[in-house]
Amino acid sequence: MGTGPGAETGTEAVRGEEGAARAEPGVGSAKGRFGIFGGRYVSETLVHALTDLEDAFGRHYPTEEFQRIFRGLLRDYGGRPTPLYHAENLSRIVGFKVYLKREDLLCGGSHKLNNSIGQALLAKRMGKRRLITETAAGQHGVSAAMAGNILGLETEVFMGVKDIARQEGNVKRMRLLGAKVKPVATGEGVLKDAVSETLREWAACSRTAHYLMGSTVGPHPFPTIVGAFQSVIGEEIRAQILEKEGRLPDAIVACGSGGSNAIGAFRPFLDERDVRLHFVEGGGESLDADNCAAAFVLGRPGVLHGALMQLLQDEHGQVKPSRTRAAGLNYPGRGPEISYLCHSGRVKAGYAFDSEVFEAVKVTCRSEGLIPALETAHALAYILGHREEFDKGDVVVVNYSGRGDKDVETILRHLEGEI
Amino acid sequence: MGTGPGAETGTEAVRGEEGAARAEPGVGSAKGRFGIFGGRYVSETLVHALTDLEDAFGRHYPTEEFQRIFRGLLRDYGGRPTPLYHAENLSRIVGFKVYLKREDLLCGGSHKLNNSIGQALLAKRMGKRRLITETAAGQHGVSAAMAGNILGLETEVFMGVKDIARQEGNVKRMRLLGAKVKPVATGEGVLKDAVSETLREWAACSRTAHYLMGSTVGPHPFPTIVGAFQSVIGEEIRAQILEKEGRLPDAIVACGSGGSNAIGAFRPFLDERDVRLHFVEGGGESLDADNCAAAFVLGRPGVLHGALMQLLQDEHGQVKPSRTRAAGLNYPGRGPEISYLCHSGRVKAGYAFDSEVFEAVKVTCRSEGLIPALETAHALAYILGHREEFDKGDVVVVNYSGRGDKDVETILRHLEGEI
Amino acid sequence: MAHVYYGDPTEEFSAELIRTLAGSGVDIVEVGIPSSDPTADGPVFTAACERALKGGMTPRRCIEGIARLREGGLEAPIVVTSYYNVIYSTGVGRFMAEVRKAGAQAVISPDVPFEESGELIAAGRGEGIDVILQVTPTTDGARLGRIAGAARGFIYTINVEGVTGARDGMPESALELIKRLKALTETPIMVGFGISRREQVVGLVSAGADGVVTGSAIAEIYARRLDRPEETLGAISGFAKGIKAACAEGNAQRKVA
Amino acid sequence: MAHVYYGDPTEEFSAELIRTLAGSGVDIVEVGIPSSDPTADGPVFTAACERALKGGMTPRRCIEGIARLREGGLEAPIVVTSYYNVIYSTGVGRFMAEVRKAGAQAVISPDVPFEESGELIAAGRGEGIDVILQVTPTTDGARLGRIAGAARGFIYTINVEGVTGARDGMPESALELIKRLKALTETPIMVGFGISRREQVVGLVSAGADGVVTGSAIAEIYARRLDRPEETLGAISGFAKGIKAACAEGNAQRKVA
Ligand SMILES: Cc1ncc(COP(=O)(O)O)c(C=O)c1O
Ligand SMILES: Cc1ncc(COP(=O)(O)O)c(C=O)c1O
Repeated sequence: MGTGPGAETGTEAVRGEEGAARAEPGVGSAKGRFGIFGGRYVSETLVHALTDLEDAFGRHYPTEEFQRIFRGLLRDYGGRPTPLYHAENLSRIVGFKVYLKREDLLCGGSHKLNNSIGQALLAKRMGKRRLITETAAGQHGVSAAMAGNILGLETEVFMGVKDIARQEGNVKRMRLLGAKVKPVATGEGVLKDAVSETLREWAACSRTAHYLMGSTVGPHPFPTIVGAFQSVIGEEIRAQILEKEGRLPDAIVACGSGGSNAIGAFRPFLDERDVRLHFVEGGGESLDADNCAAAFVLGRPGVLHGALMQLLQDEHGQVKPSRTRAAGLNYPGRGPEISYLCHSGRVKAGYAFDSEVFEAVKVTCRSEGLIPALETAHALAYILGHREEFDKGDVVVVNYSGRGDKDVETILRHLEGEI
Repeated sequence: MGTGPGAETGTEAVRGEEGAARAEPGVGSAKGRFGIFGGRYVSETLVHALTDLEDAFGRHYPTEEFQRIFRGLLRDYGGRPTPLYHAENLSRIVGFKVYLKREDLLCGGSHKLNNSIGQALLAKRMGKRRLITETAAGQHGVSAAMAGNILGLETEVFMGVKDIARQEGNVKRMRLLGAKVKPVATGEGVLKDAVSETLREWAACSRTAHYLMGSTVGPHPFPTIVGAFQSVIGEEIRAQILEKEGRLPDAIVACGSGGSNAIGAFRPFLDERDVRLHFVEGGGESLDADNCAAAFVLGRPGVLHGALMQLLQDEHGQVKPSRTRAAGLNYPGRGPEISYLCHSGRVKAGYAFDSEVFEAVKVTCRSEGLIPALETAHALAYILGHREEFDKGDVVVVNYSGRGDKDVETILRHLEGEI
Repeated sequence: MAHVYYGDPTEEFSAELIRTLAGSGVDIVEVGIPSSDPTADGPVFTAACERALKGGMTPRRCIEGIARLREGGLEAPIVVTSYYNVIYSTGVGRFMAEVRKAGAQAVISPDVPFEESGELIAAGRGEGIDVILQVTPTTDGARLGRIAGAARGFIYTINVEGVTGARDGMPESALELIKRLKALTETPIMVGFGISRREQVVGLVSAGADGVVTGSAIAEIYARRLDRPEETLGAISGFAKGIKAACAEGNAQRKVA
Repeated sequence: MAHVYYGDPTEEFSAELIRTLAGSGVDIVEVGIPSSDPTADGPVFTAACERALKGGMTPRRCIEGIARLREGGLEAPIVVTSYYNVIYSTGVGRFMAEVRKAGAQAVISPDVPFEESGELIAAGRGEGIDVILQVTPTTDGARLGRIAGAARGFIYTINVEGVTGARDGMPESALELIKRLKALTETPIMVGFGISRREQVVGLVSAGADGVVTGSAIAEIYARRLDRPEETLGAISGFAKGIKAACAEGNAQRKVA
């Protein structure tokens, strides 16, 4: 197992144009490229930290010892494998067979812990004493604090002031866990600003601190290593669906912005051309609304936070923050790998509007007794709203990325009139 | 597998005096007795519902089909097996080896789902259309609503007005899941009043509704069947600790009031005399305080809600409600089985005071990144506060019954000065 | 027969109420010992228990109150109703002895079904106290036979599926139950739960019931004037007389039929 | 050299500020195109960008502004600083052409490290625009050599581990870095990030730096009077002259040593 994205994913689809471009260092590096996407666009100050991280990942991740500890913690602390649940009631509603990959049952309530434990273990091996990170919905911040505490690392979480206000419950959980929550008031006070602030902090303390990047975004090697840690999801889906159905699924559907839960679910299936892959973004109120986060519709390639990726931006190249109700989908960029996969056509990009999302929450609550995270509900809204894309006999896996406890207030407020 | 408690637990320890007393129906029945405890003290109106339930449990529970569906749902929907996590940091603090049985990772956030799914399946098989139940912390109400929704049963949850006020988050979750939450203002507006109200409701609708009893309490056969559904916890502990340690644990520690998580964890070990069993009640502020729930210290045998059990009561035989901070430990009675086991000496009853409980929450948050439910924190407080009862080489399993998301406000308010 | 939770809202009122009822055609007085958890009772009686307990009523004071009523000349038979924990807590034997000494004739424990009644019946027998057994429309044939066979004093048939509390209608199943019982036993049948209206009583008695029990209906009347409950005694007396008359009417219809 | 985010708080002020700086001893003017996400900048410059964007500043208007400054007679070399997305979004070749046409001499893109700079350098070469490369104390030996070899115009050495923003001290590693660079290349060395004090400048220049870059220190001065920033131009001119004098002093010390 190598450290480059090609080696990680092991697929031609992802390797893209990499081979050709790698030749001349200093003249357009292909490091960490997925097609044209990715790269390492950071200030010189951070280059050493990123090469150190790349080295450490290459040195430790493939070892049996690292895998044993990583997989052991995911199992005994995290609760892996998470179930692949045949949602019979939901299946009846949509007219095809729906399985939910239950990342909501992972410790902390979402897929985020897979990555947090992996990176915290790396940080520990690199001799770091501190984790710094950013969070939007708070799910990643909580998982980082958990991983930090198990491994004896201090945790500091940058969070936009607007997100702090609307994800109060997770802020309290982080405080209880002893993490320092640092309010970010710059920009719009949302996730992208928190990432910027964490990068700034990292520039000043990268010798002793590790930036625990929360999704498959940022400069190389982050997209590669976050994807590697998250692909435990897809590996399990593969084994579980083979056990349950004796065959691969017809489609896998995942929500996302940075793309970590989607990449985690998709990676082991990239070479399986018969497995359709769907990526669902936040559509906001409508495609015209200023809270729309459908970057694959409204964005174009651009560079933010160290990587070239599909990006919501204005005509001048200034980044446009999005404002869907799902805090975790409000990152304006799509990670390099998901950007590449959607551009190449391997993954079909879609979106769900807020009203469809709330309806999906309601349907899932009532039919399956599960309150999905608003982010996750985008994937559910997609299968509810695009039944025509699936056949009666289809086996469809939805990556059920997180539970909605954090969103209960927002959901109830929205559904109030109806309840 | 039979339906009587003796058959269920398969142990002499529990069978107690049953054999002798069973002889003469109508002159003191031994049905569902654990030693002197248990029985079926209900109005005649409910007798038929209880015998029907007893029959149905005897008919369905042992069948392969029921077990397949029950175990299947617990696995794929619930997330079983839950991990047995070696908490290294906590172990270092207490000085012996601590494993946490992670029921907090069960869908819904506590052990309650084991029982709710089991009973909802029974209800469905019995042709019921509705589940009625009661809840204190809200954990059981949420799990009942989940089970009801999966199986297409309406769910109605009685909840004391005081508990509604202090467990707002879970009330919202129940509402979102479509369960009707019925406020109970009688008595003190707490759990015991909600149980009474549910029994009243059941008397009026037992033909079409199943009372999904939330713990190992109530008239026979409830303590027996709840214990049976929950003993999946102990079965897993047994297999997991054998795999990890190659031997049985030296002790198992569980919190409780009705006793369901404790009974679930203990049952498979009752005949293993070398496995010490500890049951931890809510001590409140102090043994003199009016919020103390230490029924094994302050109570005596008595009849409430259909069973003879260890009971907090005044000198006239009127039941005394308790008011520990942990809503889920505020039931004034200890279920028949745990009452018997503590009286017979097989289980050692202990308690933890509120201040110790909050300290245990803090220690667990910081050392393991886990926020325990206040109920669960009683068990953790016990091992932190009674280190002298355990040896350096001991392997101790704490039944980590639930996560503390529902208690974050209460905990932060308490620790405020310190954070 | 009339059921009163003793001590609601005050001991003085309960005593006065019982005397009024006995003077208004009530043949048997059912004196309830207030319980912290009256699980077989509806909202009216649950509230009655809460008020009585708040007023400081205890099982001991209830039994002393019964003794005083007897001393005061009350002649109607008295049935003491108590949830089981009070009896268990006092000690079953001692409770029966005290009840007997106070002058009561029978005991009902609403949360003790037939299968759990052995100890109670044995202890009652020792003191000459009848333990009143209850049956309901949900009681199945075999049990009904056994209960009818073991019943002493009278059989208390519960009229509805549910808890105490006045209701307007009356289920067919109640009449059915009376007929089934009549075929099994000579023991008198009293019908309770949910009774408040003349037509109900006429129907039940004409179907074979030997009497009815009213309880919540009475508490509902005085609960409207909790500040001065004694002012409702007239109305309550009128109500009791009405029930008595309805019993007679039912009886007459039965003889005709 | 002085770094100004163009358009903060208004375009007029920025133009006036640049002229003032050029008239106060600043040899090279670094004109920053405001960015929505200036990740290499500290709080002072981040706020400057936000104000400029809020005022409607765009990359196109920045470049037009540079052209007007040149037309207006500004003679100092101009370095255009822009985060990469603005350049990428414009098109790298087109951006270089526009910048050249406006009259600038060089481009800095603070989020383009050496490895990603190939396209930028190639396009710049086509237009005769130098792409300024940055190094820091954390740049390791091998890379430092390669970067020094590829550098055109001057080498921008980042003085601190961290983002832009005036700081009091100055790390030893900065002086160390200058020495390492001096041994590798003849290309001039400009030191930036965190510079605001005379002693820092003296130290850096005497150690071999060919100049220093001040930026946040200037923005800090006018940011105190955002309502009437032009009133701070005197103070800023004084500050620039002080830095210039400190450079001279450092130079003198170097020659002596
Ligand atoms: C439950 C859940 N799902 C999905 C996401 C989106 O993240 P990603 O795109 O990295 O999967 C988040 C982010 O916070 C989340 O909390
Ligand atoms: C997390 C948790 N643990 C324990 C309990 C106590 O219940 P039991 O005594 O039935 O285990 C509750 C009840 O609500 C609970 O929520």
